[in-house]
Amino acid sequence: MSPPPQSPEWRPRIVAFFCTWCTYTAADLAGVSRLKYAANIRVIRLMCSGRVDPQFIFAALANGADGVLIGGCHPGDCHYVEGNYKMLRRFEMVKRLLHEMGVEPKRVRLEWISAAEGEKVKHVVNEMVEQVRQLGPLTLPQRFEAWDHELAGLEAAVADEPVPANEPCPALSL
Amino acid sequence: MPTGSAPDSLRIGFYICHCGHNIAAMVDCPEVAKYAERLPGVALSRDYKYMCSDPGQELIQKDIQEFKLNRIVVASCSPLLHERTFRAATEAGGLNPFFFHMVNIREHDAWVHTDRKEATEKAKALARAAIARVAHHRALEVKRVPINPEVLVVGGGIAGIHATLTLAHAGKKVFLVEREPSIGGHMAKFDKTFPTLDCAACILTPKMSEVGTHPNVTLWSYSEVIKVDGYVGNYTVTVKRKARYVNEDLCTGCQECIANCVYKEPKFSDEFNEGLGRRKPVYIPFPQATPQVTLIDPNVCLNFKRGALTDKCKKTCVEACGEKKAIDFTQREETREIKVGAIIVTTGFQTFDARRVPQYGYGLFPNVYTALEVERLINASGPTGGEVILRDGRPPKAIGIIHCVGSRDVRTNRWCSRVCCMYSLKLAHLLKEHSEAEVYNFYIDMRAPGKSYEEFYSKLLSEGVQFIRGRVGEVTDWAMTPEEEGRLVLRVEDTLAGFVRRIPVDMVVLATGLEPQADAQEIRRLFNMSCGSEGFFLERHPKLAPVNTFTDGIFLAGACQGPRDIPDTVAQAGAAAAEALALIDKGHIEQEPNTACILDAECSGCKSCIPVCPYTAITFDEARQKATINETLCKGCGTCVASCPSGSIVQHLFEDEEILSEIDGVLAR
Amino acid sequence: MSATSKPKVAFYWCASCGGCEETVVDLAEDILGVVEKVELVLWPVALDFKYDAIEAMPDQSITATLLNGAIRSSEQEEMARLLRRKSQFLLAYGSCAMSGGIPGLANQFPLEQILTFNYEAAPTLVNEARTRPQTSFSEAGRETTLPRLHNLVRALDQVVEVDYYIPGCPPTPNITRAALGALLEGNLPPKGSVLAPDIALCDECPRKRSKPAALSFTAFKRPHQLLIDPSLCLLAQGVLCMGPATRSGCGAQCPAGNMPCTGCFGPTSRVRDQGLKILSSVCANVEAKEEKAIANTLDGIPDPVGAFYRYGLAKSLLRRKVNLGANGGPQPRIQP
Amino acid sequence: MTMKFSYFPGCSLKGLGRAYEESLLPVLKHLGVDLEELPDWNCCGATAYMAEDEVKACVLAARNLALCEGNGNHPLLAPCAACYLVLNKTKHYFHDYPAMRNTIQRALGVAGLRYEGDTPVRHPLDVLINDVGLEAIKQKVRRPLHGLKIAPYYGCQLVRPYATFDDQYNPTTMDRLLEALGANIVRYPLKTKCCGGSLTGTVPEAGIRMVYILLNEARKRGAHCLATVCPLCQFNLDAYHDQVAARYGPVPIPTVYFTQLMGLAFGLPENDLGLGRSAMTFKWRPAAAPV
Repeated sequence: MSPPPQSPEWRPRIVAFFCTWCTYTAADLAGVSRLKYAANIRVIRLMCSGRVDPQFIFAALANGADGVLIGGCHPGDCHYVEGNYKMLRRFEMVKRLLHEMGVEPKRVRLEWISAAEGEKVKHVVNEMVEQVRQLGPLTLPQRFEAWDHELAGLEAAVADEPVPANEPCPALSL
Repeated sequence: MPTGSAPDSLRIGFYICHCGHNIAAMVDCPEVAKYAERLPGVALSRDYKYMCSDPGQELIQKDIQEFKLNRIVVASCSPLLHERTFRAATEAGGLNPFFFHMVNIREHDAWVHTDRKEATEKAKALARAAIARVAHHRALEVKRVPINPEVLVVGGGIAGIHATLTLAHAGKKVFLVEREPSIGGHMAKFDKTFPTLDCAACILTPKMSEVGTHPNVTLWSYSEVIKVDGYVGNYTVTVKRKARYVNEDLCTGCQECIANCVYKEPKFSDEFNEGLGRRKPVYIPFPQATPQVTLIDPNVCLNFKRGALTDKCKKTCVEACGEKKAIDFTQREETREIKVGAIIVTTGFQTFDARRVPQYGYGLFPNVYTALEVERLINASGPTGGEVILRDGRPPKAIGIIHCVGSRDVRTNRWCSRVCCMYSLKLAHLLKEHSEAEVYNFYIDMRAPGKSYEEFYSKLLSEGVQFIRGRVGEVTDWAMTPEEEGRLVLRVEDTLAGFVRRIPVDMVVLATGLEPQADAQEIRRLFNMSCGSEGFFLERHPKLAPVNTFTDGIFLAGACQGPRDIPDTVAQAGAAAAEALALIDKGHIEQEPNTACILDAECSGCKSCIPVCPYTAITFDEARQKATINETLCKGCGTCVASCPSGSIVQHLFEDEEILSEIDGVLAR
Repeated sequence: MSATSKPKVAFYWCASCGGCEETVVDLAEDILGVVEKVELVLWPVALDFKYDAIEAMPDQSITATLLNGAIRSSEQEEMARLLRRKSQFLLAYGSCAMSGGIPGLANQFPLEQILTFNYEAAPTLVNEARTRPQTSFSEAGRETTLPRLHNLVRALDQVVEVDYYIPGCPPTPNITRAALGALLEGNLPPKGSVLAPDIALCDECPRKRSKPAALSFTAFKRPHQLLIDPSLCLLAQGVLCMGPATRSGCGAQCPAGNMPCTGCFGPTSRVRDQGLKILSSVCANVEAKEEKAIANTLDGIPDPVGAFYRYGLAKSLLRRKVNLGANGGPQPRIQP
Repeated sequence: MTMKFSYFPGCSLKGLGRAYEESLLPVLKHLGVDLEELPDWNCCGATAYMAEDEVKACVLAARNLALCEGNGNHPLLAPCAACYLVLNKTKHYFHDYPAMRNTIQRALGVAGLRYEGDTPVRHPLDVLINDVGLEAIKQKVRRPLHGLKIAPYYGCQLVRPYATFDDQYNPTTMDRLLEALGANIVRYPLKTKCCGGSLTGTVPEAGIRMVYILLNEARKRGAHCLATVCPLCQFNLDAYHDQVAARYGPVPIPTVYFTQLMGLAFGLPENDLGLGRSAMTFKWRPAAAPV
């Protein structure tokens, strides 16, 4: 049994998508500088924040992430000119859709972190972990399971007493 | 279509690196290895002290052969550091190098966390993700693109000059673009150089002339880069050439125009002499200027009253120029486009604005000078002909040099500017040489860590220069004793003597620090570079790639990357030139095969991807009604892949399934 | 050929509007050919069959069942499970069975809210006693039961394994015909396939050539907010058209009829979540760069769930409004 | 724009520095700045408290801040430089040090109070320059201070250690304000030097010497008066002329509050500005007739 939500032992799980040029490099810098931040984050490296498909965000949440952090270059600094703007526009709608779907938009965050801002990686990760901790666990996989409990009874009932397939089935091809 | 396909039976080799204690101290490597062993597809799992070492790499090669591995995952440092190393090892083992994936458990884990249990759990999650991901990897081929062998150097200070000449000597065509009318940069303004005290002009001038005359060099002074397109090996650069109203090809540098200007006396503030001297509207910045071409300042030239051409002036300069017809008042700013394979950025620094430290009274008291002003003051060709005199003509009886102005200070710039201690010693020596004055140095710490620097400091100590260890609190004209009346008083805590002193002087020299150019941010954007938090350009790696930037084919040298002295700058410029040579001499570049490609049969021709591409790499084939990607133009950002509404574009190395399995992997329990 | 040697085929409907049943009739005279080749063992909308008769059949004795409609009640679930057991092939027929369809949009609301509205609060209602259907009723020792509603609307494959999918709301006659043909000829793609082309709708859209190559959005409009140009690409007119993210096969009937595609054929095989894909594409091409201006443009899509998940909410990555509890009420604290 | 502040007079403005309050209130009212005296305010925690026990001093200050938040949460206006510093320092400590924050909250909790830490603490000089603006002030000038040479004296506490609205070493807000009134500013390098503070009472030789240095430098530079923002500075520079004269010879130069000069320039009734309270009377008057 995992620790209860909002207990100090509960650790939110955050999936991050960092662009390789700015935010991923900044996270490397945070490492080289030995800055310390919360261990709740799992970074997936992409070439550009423009590569972040909204499916990735939702898939992360559906697979058990409590939050998703996206890091890209500052506006005007994108290595690919404007990939970060593409993401910014998607992100606005992603937040709206999440809200409609009952997920607190604060569980997702888009941050511009340049290669030099190792400190900002630390700050943003810590702040986000704290924010998600306040929101509590999202636990979508468990929720999916709980929703499907209502199917368990009938499944068992219908599975009772199978009628043996004693009659041969006609060939499909006529 | 992606080439190759996943083999039927996965045999993944997983390696976790201790990196000495770097990783092992915070991550239980054997436990992670044991955990990974049980994950689906893993045929072999090992932990090892140093995976990047030769034995580590050989281990991978040997295991591929012996255990018939067909995928490799290494958990160690950042892929930005060693991905190439391990891809090469994978290839040496007989596999396609892209059947490899790297897990960053050092920079992103061991070094940033404090709880060993949590860090180990994180390493497991990241390993699990990589193992899930690598199963989807495909064999890919590295693409080769030819390189344009010409190089652009931006900024004509000593760094740019040295890089230009190194490349020109190697037989490469070089464009050198300089914003000022002459190359030479800050070094041209210095009188002597520390610690050898050789004359700056004497060592710089020959190099400047060589730039001006070298057949392989195209020198564009008074010009600025305004646009950079393309990518490594194939940059297209737009340069703005400002109007100097003197035709560079026709001017012989005779300077008759200056002598015959309607202004008989120089009247206008002289930029080269830090405003201490005067020049005419038509001028040459300094005697050794390169190119030896005059220019006209339209803001003060009578012919350009209020910015527009008039007939107010007798145009004696045109008359004096005569048959050469070099003066051209109708000259306009123009833009030129050049194509180069590599770019070296050597845009230098600016000195700290001493007005930002009001307690030192620069701009308030006429006898407070910046170090650069004093360089001109003691220079034989400077405004006073090398005589050290105050603005009112008096010789100073005492001079105070304040170190660390705008350096090592939380209120201004935190960094050490590296050169100020040494140039302050040099100025102390020269000021003593050029005057009768008592010279005081006020320093926080004396930093002399270069070749012969400490010796120079010892020499100064024996020359009778006064050294007071303490940060000066203020420079004031508040006199407490008759001796102080009419002088500048430096209030300072002498931290060696342990009390506060008031030292009256006649001249104060502020050893202003070095900081990024005011337009460093614009330059950064132009060349797609990054800046460190202090604003200097960021090198790709502080130790292993100190002259590279994060953009391939763009190199750095000199003080634009951080404060440094002339020897270091020249060494770095040579290194940058060598890196550029290494790049262009290869003749081609190998491109990371992370480009996007359209699944032709599946593309519905909806055109959604076309506007998202920043490089116009995607075009629409009207005949076939499908989109196509020009692979050489694609830079591999993957924005179109995320945007394709029917999932009909894939990005090599970053396929949807690869990323989704990574997501599943980090989250699986 | 004796009747018994013909392949047995069943049609069944669950939570659906009946439109899918109509498509069988839309096959027109072709239906005669089908009827001739198969033995219909179940088709409640047209013929009288008994549950007991199906239950008594040996397992896997029905060659193919075409089931339309989503699964919303215990009865539907039971029939789905029964038919799965009795059938060699189970086909999800139409958007509702494939991905929840329009009924799936109910996954935005708690069950209780839906019942309250339908039996008590709807303005067209007269029900002073606030009577609600009882799931069981006993009188004189006899008990009558009604099916229980599930808290979630589910696609068929979220309840039982599905062999093939025939998309559409409803599936068009040509799609149905092709699917039946493939079934009868045994010419079937890999299990789990959608029996429609795996390319997006633009491929067959008559407006395709009119779409400009560089299109960016400054505003979104709903069809009633403008006079739609009958020949220009709908997206180029600012109308949200799901065509680029939707499977083709319908002949682009909606765009041809001057209405945008709303996505009933579902995504291509390469996409997990159709709504998020059109979101990604359309939003990336919004012209604005400032957050405020971006928000203003996106205000033109006031109901993102309805727009992006018109037919696919139940099969989307999140399946339903996730903060509703397992029992349909507000989300209780879930212990992880 | 309505500018409303909670006014924190502190002990000085009700006692020795009464002239400051007497001039401040009509001047701000004249400029449309609305003040409401903080009900039930207490000692700011300055001077001996701060030196003896920082925690208790901060708790004292925090009570005022908490009261301010509870009373409409208008920005708190603290004219006395010492109050201004202590209230700001408490706010900084509250944000920077969790232990201090806990102590403060616990102590306030006993009194049924709570401090959120967001009330801005402002000085009148800051408000006049940044909220009211020099243009608005110039428009109110009826009797410009032409011909008056002033040494602007800021003292130590206004800009140090927290340079909240002006430069730490070379503050200029009062210079600009007084210039807007038509006065001439003499360059006064001692503008942030110590006035002698409590030393005038404890180590008179040192304290009086400091007072002398300040007065003498102002006189040497041709100033007719010193202008100050702090009641303690005003007191030190005004009250010890006899002792200065006894030790160093007379330096007859008056010290006034900048608000008194503003009142004069605005043409407010002279009797309402507390001008008669100082030991060394400020006799200079603008040429233009009173309104």
